[in-house]
Amino acid sequence: MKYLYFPGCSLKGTGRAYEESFLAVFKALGLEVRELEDWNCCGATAYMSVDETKSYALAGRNLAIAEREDLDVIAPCSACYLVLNKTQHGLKDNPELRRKVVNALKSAGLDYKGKVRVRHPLDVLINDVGVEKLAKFIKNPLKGLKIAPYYGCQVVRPYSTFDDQYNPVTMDKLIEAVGAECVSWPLKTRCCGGSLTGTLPEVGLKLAYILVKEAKKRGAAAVVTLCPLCQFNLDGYQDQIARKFERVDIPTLYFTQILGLAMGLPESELGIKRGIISAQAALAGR
Amino acid sequence: MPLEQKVKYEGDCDPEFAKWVVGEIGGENLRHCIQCGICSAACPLSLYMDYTPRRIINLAREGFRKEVLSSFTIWLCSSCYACRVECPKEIHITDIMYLLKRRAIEEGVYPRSFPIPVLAREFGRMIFMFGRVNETLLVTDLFLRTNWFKFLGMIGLGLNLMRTGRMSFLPDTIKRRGELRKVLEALDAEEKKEKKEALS
Amino acid sequence: MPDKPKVAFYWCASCGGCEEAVVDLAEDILKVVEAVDIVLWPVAMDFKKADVEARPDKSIVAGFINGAIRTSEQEEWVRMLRRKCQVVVSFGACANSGGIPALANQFQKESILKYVYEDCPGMDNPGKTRPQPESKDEGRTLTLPEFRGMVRSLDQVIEVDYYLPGCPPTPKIIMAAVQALLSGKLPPKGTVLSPDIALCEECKRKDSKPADLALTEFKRPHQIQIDPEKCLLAQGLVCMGPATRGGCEALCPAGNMACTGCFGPTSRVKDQGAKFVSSVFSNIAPKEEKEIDAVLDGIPDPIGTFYRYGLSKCLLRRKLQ
Amino acid sequence: MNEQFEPKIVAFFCNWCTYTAADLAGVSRLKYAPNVSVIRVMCSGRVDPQFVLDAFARGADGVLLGGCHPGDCHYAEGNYKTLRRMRMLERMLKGMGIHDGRFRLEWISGAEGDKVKAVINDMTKKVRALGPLDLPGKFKEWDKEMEELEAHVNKDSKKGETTHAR
Amino acid sequence: MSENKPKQENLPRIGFYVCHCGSNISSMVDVAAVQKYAAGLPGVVVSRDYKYMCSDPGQEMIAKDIKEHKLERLVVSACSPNLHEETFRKAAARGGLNPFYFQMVNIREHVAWVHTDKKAATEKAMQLVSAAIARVAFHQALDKKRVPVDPNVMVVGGGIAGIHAALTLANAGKKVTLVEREATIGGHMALFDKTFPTLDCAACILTPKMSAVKAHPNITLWTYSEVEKVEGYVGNYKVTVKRKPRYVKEDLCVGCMECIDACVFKEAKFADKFNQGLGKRKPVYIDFPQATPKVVLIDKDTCLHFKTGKCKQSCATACDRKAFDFNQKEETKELQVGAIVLATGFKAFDPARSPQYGYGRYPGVYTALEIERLVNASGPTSGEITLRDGKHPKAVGIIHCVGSRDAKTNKWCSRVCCMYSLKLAHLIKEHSGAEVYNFYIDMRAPGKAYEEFYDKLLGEGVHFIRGRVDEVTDWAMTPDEEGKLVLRVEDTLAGFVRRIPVDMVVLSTGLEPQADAQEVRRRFNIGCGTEGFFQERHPKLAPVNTFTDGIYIAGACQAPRDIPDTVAQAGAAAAEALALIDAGFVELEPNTSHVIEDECCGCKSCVPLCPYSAITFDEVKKKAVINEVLCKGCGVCAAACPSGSIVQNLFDDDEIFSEIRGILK
Repeated sequence: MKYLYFPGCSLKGTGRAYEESFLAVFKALGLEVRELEDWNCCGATAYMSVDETKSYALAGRNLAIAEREDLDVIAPCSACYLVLNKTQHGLKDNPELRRKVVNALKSAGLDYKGKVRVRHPLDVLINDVGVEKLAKFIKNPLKGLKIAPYYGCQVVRPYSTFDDQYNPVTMDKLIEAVGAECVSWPLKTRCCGGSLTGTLPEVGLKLAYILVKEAKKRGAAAVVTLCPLCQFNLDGYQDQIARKFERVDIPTLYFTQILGLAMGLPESELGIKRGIISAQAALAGR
Repeated sequence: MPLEQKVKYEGDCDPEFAKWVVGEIGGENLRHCIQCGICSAACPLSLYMDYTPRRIINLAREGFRKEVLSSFTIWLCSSCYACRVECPKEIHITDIMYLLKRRAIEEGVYPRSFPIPVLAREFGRMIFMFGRVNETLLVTDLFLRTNWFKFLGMIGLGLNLMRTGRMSFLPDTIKRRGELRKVLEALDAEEKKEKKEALS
Repeated sequence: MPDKPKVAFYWCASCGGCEEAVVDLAEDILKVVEAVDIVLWPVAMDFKKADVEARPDKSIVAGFINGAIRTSEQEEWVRMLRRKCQVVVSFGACANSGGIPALANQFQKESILKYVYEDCPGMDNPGKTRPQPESKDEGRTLTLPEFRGMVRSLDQVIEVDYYLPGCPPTPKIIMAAVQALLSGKLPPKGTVLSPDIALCEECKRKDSKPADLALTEFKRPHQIQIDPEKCLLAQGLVCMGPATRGGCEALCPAGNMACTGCFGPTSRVKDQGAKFVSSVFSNIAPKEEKEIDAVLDGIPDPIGTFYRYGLSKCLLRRKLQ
Repeated sequence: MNEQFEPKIVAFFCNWCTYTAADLAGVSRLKYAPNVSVIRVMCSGRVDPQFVLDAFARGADGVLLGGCHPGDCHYAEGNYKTLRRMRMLERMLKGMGIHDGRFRLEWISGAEGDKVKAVINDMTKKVRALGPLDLPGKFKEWDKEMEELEAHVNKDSKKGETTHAR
Repeated sequence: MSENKPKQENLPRIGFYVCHCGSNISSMVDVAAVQKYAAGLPGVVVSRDYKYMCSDPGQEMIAKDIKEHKLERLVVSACSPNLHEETFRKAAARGGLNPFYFQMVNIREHVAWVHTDKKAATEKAMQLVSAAIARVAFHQALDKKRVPVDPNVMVVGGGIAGIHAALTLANAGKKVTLVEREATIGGHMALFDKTFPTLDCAACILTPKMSAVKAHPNITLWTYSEVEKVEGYVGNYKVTVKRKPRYVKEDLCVGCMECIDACVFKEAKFADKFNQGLGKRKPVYIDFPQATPKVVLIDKDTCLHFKTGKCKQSCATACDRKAFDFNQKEETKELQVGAIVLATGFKAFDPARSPQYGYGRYPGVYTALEIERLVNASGPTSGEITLRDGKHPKAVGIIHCVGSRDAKTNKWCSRVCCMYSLKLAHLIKEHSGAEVYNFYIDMRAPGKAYEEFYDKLLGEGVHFIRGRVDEVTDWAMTPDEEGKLVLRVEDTLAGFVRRIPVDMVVLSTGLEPQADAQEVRRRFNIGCGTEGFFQERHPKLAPVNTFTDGIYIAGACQAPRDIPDTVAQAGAAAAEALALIDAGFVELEPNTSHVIEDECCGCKSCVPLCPYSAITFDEVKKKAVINEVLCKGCGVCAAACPSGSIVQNLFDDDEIFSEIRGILK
């Protein structure tokens, strides 16, 4: 199976470990992944507040480039995943918007038809590969590791194509597949604070704090997530959280990292050390 | 505490504003709101808002433009879409927050103490220049422009990121910047044309 | 002895089969010849146009005109005959409703000419020469009739008094018509001189048609061994009998062939093809669009099948550009 | 801009579902394009393909047929009969060069007043975009060739015998 | 080759009338212009407009004109024929004209009410008028056929609606068969403890009616039975009913229940459906002590005999009336009835479809029907409010509108939930003393004494929080919330979000159509609205009639409604059925088809098309024949006759072709 890969800005920066583990795992599973040629920023949530049409056009450029090949596009970052899907929907439902965006893209020699499918790597792992097949690759089951699955917002809402928006379960299945224990908690899809941790820390930090605190309270040794911003918020701000509320100290890993570990891939290839809160204790203590 | 008169006169409303919201993409179902408040209950940020999302919807459809555009609420929205999936009337509340933010920037009425509009603008600028966003540069730039003091509080985080190799100082850029600019400029031209036609 | 009534026969766009039908009256033709004076019959005798033109108006009792109308010459002749004849009988399917020639109404004039003079296999015409209505040759002007944009039935060009249906009309109905004319016992103007009841009435296979027919497939004659006794429609063949006027005594079904509709519809039907479609397809078995379509696919040429003799009289008259 | 072409659409609505839905649209004061005039039949199965052709021949730019949803016919199965024959009619219309969209079959239940509105507006828009069909006008125009050349032939015939090739 | 135009000189004398309908029509259609236009159409000798054509003076004007102007045809341009066709036919008859020499033009529902451009609307009205005037010339004088009505009635559904309808009909002396799917009649009402707003005991008012049904000499009660097929037409329906086996002979069992004690299962261990799964039952059981008929039955899925074949059948041994019959088979019965009342009820919304409320995930979350059983003295806890873990709740939250007023589930207001939530709030508070919170969006209390009941609850200190609950969660943010279920809601009247910890959550689930409503309505040839409830003939003027004559609907199968309205509707449906039966005959619309014998070629194309087998083939004459009593007038045969030899009255080819011509003139 072949896929195009849309990294987005975060996976080249703060979410580097996500890219590393994603690529390593996909390679080990025999899935071919090619980075989208000359991709640009998807526009994320911020650009939508500046210019609507342009934000559709920004995402549209990526989709137009992707359309040159008949492959699904994988967008691991939640914001990218949402924006690219939102663009497909928006351009389908609004003829006037579509006309403007298509014309603008055309003026730069780009052809947009809206035929690309934008996927999340979790969707690919669960639905294209399947849990049964994944199980065959598990060499080093993470027995005894209690994990709180954290889905965040933008993969399940509002375009939840592969999971339930109230109670998503795909990552739970993956956690079980790697032999770890899934902690049941009600905050799976509650906002991590998004960019507010940076812009309004007094508000953003509180949201992140609620999550790490509840995960720990429910007995999780680690949080596993599927979004670079969620990981950044839960992992990077724990010092500030400690200063403002209390020290929690719980590591936040990507689902691709725990899958990679269970598959026996070396930690160095999975960016395990890139966590600000070290996962070593959690991984060793099980 | 000074006493403040709370009455609103019909002259304070701008009915055109409500019409405008309804006409925008995402605003279609605005008028169907039954004020059940599930959006506010679902919103993880509503506890910080001056008006709950439900009240913003009501104020918008009644035409209280000033109150809506200068509220904190729209800037606190983190685009988690919880309200949108809960809304029993399928009102695209998140999209309404976006369009209100755009209008607030356009009218220059957003709350000055909030760095969020600045982030949005800088984000756009960086994309126009490089096609991609370097988070480090963006955040640095943001704090330099808004709040020096807060930036100092972030130094610890910066050091941590540097330690784990998650920070880079070189702006990432796409190859065909011209192509992207052409697309964006084509839209600018179209907008100009539209405005001209609207005037004539 | 008073003059015998004068009668004219004329042909337009036709195959000659209608002329043959007159000859097929066999001995009866002698009775006809005895009773009437034929003043025009191009297939059998040499009359000049000028001779006919010279006759006083309405001096001919009846004119039998077969063939569809495609050229200006045919128009000119039939208009002239209309002036000369007291009664004009439209003779045969082509005159009545365009007949086989009217199938050309599915094509534009230009595409027909292009095919015939340029594209058709075996054509060697490098100069792409086409006949012209007017051409000069050694100082003389040669003219050819104009090829019209479409094929018309006779009554789309001139007023018609009676219709003899069929491709060709059978001797029996021709004789009946001639006798009616001679005896002066004429039905109301516009009548089709054949029973106003559909063909099944006289078809020998009628009793074998089941009362609960639900077709699942249409077949073409070469695809099956046709049961010589059983209703042809029930065998999956497109038999137009139910939507076709009787009078031919079901000659084709008797000969193991499905009726193709040459007698045209009954007086109560405006559009034979549409009415047949309404009847036969209401009764096919499937209910899902896809399955219905699969059954319909068994009829690759609907227009040619349902309007084989009557495209000029289709309510839409011709294919649009 | 010239005055917009307003198509004339003839509709056949079954009494129990689509006609009732149109009544409901009225009672609900839904607003839709005035281009469609409805002929009431008891069942869409009453609609003879001849009616459709006749409507086109008399100047309709579009013909709309409305019946109960499959399985919901007031007469048990009338709409299946409609569907079958109209599928073939569609093929014939195509064969005769009548554009897709000028003839339309829709299932609209008695409760779907909003669907009446949506279908009528959509069809009006689409037929408007296709432009006039105007068969009566076309019939006249096609027959013009006979008038013009009749004069020519008459002139020729006065000269006597011409060299017609046959 | 016929041209469908009556000759100009032979045109009948037509009278034309256009109605203003107050301003309903005249505000969007230039009525005067239409009147003038019609006056110029061929055949029209009288053309008038009038404020209200359907009023007495309007009708009188028609009758007078018919006589004075020797009118031979009549066209009235007003509202939908579904509303006033009959009115004007009668007016024509009063004037001495055959009522079918009349055609109605619908310029209200189809023109005035739906268009916004007066010029275009007027033009369209003229087209429709021209069509009607063209067609009316072809109308024939017709007579309505009379057929006798079978005086027996079937009532389907044994809830309060079916019970009331059956009793009303039976009291009027009609023979009624009441068919119920479940083992007992009583429906949802039998589950309730008290009824709002009077708080009288549901059982006390329902069970006497249930017994009355059982005892009534005119009622045949078939429970555990379902209607399989319905054939025929108004006044003459043939119904096939399937009777499921109970494995107990109904006529022998006296309901002593000794068999239940004797069952090899000493403990009741299977989920008790009647008690919403909150209690247990044995394989041989009776739903509740007052079940009607009071006959036990065996659940095949749990009975040891049916599962293993190795049971000593102690139940059968215990029965001294030898009522057990393990070989009982499903039976098929046929009924002849003149009218049918459908009272098939509703289904409660399944809260699993709103997972945010945690039903099935948190044991403290209950549906309203479960609470009905919990507060019921004859329920599984004998009326004690006990949580699944045996504890007593200190705080209870009642969430209104679960599954209702929501585009994701059901858009409609279920109408009874506000009131039953108030009732449950009262009962819970009364039985347990807990703090009760009601979470509502809008309080709907429009019935008699309903608002007063709301007022009573306000006075009782029940909390009312206006807001739709977002989520039921066990995520605690404060120590108070630990171990509780937390409801997150915006108190929209206060303007901020609140988190309220409770021990028990009650979901006031809405009312939905029965799961098989679509199949049922197809079986009875009636319609459903888009939401799936049975469609009434007219929302205001014919609320218990359907589009199929002789079939009436009552109760929550038509829309959510409470007990008083349901009973009123059941009475209305019974009255409609009585009106039909006591007339003794029905007049059938004469829009039937017939074959013109001389023109029929006997091709049999029409024979298989008729769904009512009204068309047969006469093997002697070799022609098709239509039985006009069986014919329901769809016209499918007329459309399909390949030689045009079938005529449908009122919808003949000539009539329709001339309508087309009229529109496109």
